[in-house]
Amino acid sequence: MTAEFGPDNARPSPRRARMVSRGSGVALPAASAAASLLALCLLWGLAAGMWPSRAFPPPLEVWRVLLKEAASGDLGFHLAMTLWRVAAAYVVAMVVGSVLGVLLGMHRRADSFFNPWLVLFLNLPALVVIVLAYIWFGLTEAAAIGAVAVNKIPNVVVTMREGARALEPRYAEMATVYRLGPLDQIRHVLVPQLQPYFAAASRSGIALIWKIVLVVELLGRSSGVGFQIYLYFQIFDVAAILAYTLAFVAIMLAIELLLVQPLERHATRWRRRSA
Amino acid sequence: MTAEFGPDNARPSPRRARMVSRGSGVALPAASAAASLLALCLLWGLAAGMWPSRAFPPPLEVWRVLLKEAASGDLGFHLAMTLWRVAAAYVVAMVVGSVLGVLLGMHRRADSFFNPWLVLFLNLPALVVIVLAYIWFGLTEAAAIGAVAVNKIPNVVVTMREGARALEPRYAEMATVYRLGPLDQIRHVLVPQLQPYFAAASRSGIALIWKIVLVVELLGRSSGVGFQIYLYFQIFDVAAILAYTLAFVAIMLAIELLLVQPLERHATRWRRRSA
Amino acid sequence: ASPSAPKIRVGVLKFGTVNWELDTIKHNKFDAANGIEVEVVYFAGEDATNVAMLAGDLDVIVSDWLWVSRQRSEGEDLTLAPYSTAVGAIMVKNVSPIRGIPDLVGKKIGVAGGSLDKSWLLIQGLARRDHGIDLGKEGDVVFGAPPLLSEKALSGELDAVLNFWHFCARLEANGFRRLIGADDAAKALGASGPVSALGYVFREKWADENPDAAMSFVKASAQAKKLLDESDAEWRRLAPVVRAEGGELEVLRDRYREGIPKRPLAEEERDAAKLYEILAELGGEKLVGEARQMAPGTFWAALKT
Amino acid sequence: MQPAGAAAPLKVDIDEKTFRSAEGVTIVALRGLSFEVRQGEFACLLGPSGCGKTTTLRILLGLDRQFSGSYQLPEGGSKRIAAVFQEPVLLPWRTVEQNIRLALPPRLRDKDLDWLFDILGLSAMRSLYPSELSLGLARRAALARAFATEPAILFLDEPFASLDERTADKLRRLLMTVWAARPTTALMVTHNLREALLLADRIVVLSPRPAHVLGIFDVGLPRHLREAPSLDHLVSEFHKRFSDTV
Amino acid sequence: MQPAGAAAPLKVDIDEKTFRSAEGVTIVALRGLSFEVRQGEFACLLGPSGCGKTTTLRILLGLDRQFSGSYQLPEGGSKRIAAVFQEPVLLPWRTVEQNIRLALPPRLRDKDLDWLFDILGLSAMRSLYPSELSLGLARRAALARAFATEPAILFLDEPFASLDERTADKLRRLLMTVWAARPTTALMVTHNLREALLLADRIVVLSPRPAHVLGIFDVGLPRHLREAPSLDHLVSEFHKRFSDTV
Ligand SMILES: Nc1ncnc2c1ncn2[C@@H]1O[C@H](COP(=O)(O)OP(=O)(O)OP(=O)(O)O)[C@@H](O)[C@H]1O
Ligand SMILES: Nc1ncnc2c1ncn2[C@@H]1O[C@H](COP(=O)(O)OP(=O)(O)OP(=O)(O)O)[C@@H](O)[C@H]1O
Ligand SMILES: [Mg+2]
Ligand SMILES: [Mg+2]
Repeated sequence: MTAEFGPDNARPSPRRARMVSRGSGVALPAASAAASLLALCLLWGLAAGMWPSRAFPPPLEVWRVLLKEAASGDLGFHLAMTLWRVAAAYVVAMVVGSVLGVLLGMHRRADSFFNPWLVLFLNLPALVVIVLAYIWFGLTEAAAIGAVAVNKIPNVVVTMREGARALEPRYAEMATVYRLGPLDQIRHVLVPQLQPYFAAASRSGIALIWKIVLVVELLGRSSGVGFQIYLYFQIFDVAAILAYTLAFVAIMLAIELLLVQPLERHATRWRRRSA
Repeated sequence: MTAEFGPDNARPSPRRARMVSRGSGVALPAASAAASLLALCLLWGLAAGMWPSRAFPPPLEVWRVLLKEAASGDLGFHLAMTLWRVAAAYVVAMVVGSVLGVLLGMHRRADSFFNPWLVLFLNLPALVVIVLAYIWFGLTEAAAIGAVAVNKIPNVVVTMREGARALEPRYAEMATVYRLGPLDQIRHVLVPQLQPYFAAASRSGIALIWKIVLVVELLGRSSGVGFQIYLYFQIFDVAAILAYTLAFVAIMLAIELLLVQPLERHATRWRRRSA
Repeated sequence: ASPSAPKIRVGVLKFGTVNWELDTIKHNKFDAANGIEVEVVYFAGEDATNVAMLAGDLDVIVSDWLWVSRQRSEGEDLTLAPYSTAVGAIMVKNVSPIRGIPDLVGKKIGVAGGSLDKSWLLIQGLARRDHGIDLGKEGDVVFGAPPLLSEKALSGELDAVLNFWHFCARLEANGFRRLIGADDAAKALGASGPVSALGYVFREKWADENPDAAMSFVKASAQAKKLLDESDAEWRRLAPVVRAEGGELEVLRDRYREGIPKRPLAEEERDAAKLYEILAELGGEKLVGEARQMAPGTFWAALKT
Repeated sequence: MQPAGAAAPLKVDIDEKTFRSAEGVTIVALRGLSFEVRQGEFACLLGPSGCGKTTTLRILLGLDRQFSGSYQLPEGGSKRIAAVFQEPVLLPWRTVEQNIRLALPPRLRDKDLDWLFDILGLSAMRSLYPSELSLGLARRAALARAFATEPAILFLDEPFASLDERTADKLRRLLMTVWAARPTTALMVTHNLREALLLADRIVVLSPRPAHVLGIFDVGLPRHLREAPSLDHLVSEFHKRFSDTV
Repeated sequence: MQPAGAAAPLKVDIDEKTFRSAEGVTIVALRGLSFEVRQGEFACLLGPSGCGKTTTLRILLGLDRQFSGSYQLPEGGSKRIAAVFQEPVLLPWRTVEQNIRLALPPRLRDKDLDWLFDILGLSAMRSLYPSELSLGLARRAALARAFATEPAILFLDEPFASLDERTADKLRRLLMTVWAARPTTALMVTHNLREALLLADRIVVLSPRPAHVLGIFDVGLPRHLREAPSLDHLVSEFHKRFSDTV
């Protein structure tokens, strides 16, 4: 949208532009991420120094707590429990939600019938779903993960449905004419068009799931970061809460930088890069 | 993706198809929504009849509680408080999130710097943000709404960023050549392309915001649906919880059917309808 | 109340037990009688009142002394006046074969309030000392939200549940019996009498600046307690606030009356200090932070004279 | 129904095809359009811009079912259809080569395509994505896709637009080779009369919208005789018959 | 720098333009391309498909800055540029009329465009969305957009492809009217030699990729004399000079 080099330069002086070399390996993202995190820590440290408050400990204190919790093994255990729940719920929610979303987006009739259900499930408070799940299926791991998935599925459906509605019909027509098999259609026609929607649903999905997992753990599990955070919340130990939170964020960040971004760069390399 | 009428019909019999009239006024969606809700109630009634439990009251009982709460004026008051908070946080989150998301999607350099911050804020538990907001800014309405917005903004950013990344460069180039003003570029080139992403962020946004508003009300407000729901949770009155939930869902549904869907149909009427 | 009467903002759970007492104060105008005006601010959760207190939005909340001590040792000038000695208990069904702590081994136990809950620590401590049992490891422990655990106990999914006292009272009215209370454990571990688990919590600075108002509030509270102790009619009036009827109301009433603190403050403080040491042992740094002793001044000094 | 194996023609018999635009305008694209193309024949559709040629092809391809009338595809061996759309319609997220191979039936996926890339001047472009092609190159890729599938029926919508004469000539020859190599029924839309006269057995001339057949021009001359001078003669003959249309 | 008001030409002097494809292939599109178009002149670019014509236009339009070399746009009154892209590039979510009016400078937004729609045969299509147009109609809409803006510089990338001869002829005449009505410098890409000879003052003939100028053909003949027989003569003259290229 930047029109900086539009042809509206008033002076008729000759325009010159040199070829720019594009060196975008892995070094650049890593360096930029490091700089970014450093800047964040600095900002945080400054802010914590300016408004000292028990509710806002400086980074070093959080780091100390983090090390302590890690040394005691608690951090590892609870983090692992939470990660496993997040991963399981994520897989269930993305698979079920994507399939439902794409189907609804393609079938106008079904969509207008099921839309009210979708609105209902979208707006059911996590508390309600979680409590009902625990009541019906017992205080089990399956109930916990199921409840989280049910909370997230409507969000995935809504996003993927928009994607399916925005599909370009010409590609589907080409596929029909050349009789691509169903698998080929999905793999080569459908999935690439839905990729940005999937990425959006996926990113905000993981975050939402993790937040609901926290509630699930608070309401009826005996392990996990949510359980710990709540424990520390009761004694108002914000440094410990942040330590657990940041440990999870660090893992998410590592996944993002080492796995998701390279994959995404690869999946979207066909897009014309803006000059 | 349905290839049902691909040219792979083995029999060389003449193919016939009659013109189909397309009557898609307002009557059809309304009827379909009514049928859908009826079906849902029936299912719910059946299920509640089959597994009677205090945690899963039948629809009629919830309806009775709803009427009672409405008659006492409680429902109206708490619903209004929650709706106002949801609306305020929604506006703030969508505006800030869309602007940030589009900027990040367009500027690769800024994106790779701020991405870690985004991941952090995306994964900060609602609890942490809400408590910090309350501690810093006091138990005020502004702190509550701000905390909700901060929770939601990263989600909007993530979705709109995908949208900005998937922008078709040809339209921007056309706009550059014909020197469209910034406002025209935004209105006629940018916004229509981002519409599906905005719709996705918006729908799942309202839902997420309402869920966080529940937590905000639980942690530090003396009114609102979240306050009521949590109260009823302590005496395990699921019928009352559902009554409050469904009252909110009903309003969302009304907005969806009467406002959002007609608007959306209008905004996307240019899309080639699949035959 | 006269318009000039000092206002006291008290944050409570709307359906919580403290609200019963505050409702009695308001209804019988005990606040006006003592020259103050109590303003009740409702919250949906205990944590909400804690946050509100730390955010400076309230004058008085109800919380437990351990929390106050910990906050004090970290620099907050909170202090407390006893409110109730009622504590949680492990409840089992009347028909349950569980008769004592050793029977809990291998059973599914629901625990409200998390692994650092005071009652849970005390009962664990007792089990270890008297029976050599580590309940945390030898029982199948499930932590969870109090209402959910109550429901699960009723439905039979849990064999035993340790819950807050009013949940216990309601269970008692629905075919449950007390297996062991946290107060029993405290006594067994060395407390000389019931210690107020909960107290009205306020800032010392506020109390110093408004000594009359603070004292008047304590008096109003005492008057309300007296009325609730003696009048069954008052309880009938309170029934909609308590959200209980019949047998359930009676059990709640009796347990409430049992929980009214009757001992001099100094005695309570001494026992609390002792319990603190025990708890510091059991819960470790996680529970109490770096302070190995109860913070001096946790109990409001002004009440000792 | 014809006995199996008989040479059933491509038969088009469309009473009416109407579009309703999003803004409510009704557009009659076809009315009373009917013609036949014999099996193995090469026919051209010639008609003014916007008259309904693409609409006709879309109906025959089964992509548009909302019309009144009927049609019948010629009976053939594989019944495989290939189409060159008016715009290239390549999948932007697949390379040129992947786009072409994807359209092949699974058993042909690994077929040797070097000769095809060579003729089309795409050898250097196999690994490019469509957004990295010029329009002419993209069209050639779309042609490659259609030719590679060895179709029994071939629909072409202005396949040689935006190509320079030299390249276009080469590709016309290639089209003839592909068409002649196996019994292929072909229907091609074009605006280029000389091209039509060079390639077609018969030319179906359409009226402006709503399209119906104005007349059919049978090119009697064998293909190998259609050299410059005789082509000029055909052109003037055509102009004599359809003086007021093309 | 030229004194203001002087007739500065369109000057192109591109040393090299290289693309790096996503798969790492390096494609040199232009190398040593340099030519001039005098102010108010109509020039055509003629060259094989894929040689780099569109790339050149994109550079001149300021859409691609990654090249080595320089260029200079002619100095003129409004300096307003209009372009007809090789594909129509209409905003799919705006109607034909909205698409055209949007491209106008704000003061002209409400201008009377009926005559333009009439000539282009778009009158019935004003309220349609681009997806409801045939390709030919979409091209005409893109032409209307360019003509409506009253540009000082006009870039056209194969504007008359996929139009029937009759429509194309009409539009060529329209183009001449628009170009002549005010001092407009025009640069048009085409594959159609006759079209180039009919319209241009000079024809810039390009080599295959990497494009550079093979030669410049000045069409001396005044436009009103370019009738069928003299055009035939020009064609053969052109072929004589560029025998091995076009
Ligand atoms: N989806 C649609 N909605 C409304 N009108 C349509 C739609 N598709 C096509 N039309 C109209 O139908 C008519 C015929 O279109 P078609 O694409 O068949 O033309 P064509 O003969 O292929 O023209 P061209 O040579 O320009 O490609 C046009 O007037 C067009 O505007
Ligand atoms: N983004 C890109 N990345 C890589 N190669 C490109 C890119 N854009 C164009 N090319 C290549 O540059 C060359 C010139 O392309 P250009 O579009 O300028 O051709 P053209 O002369 O306009 O051809 P046509 O007549 O087919 O439109 C082509 O070989 C094309 O593959
Ligand atoms: Mg067409
Ligand atoms: Mg080009």
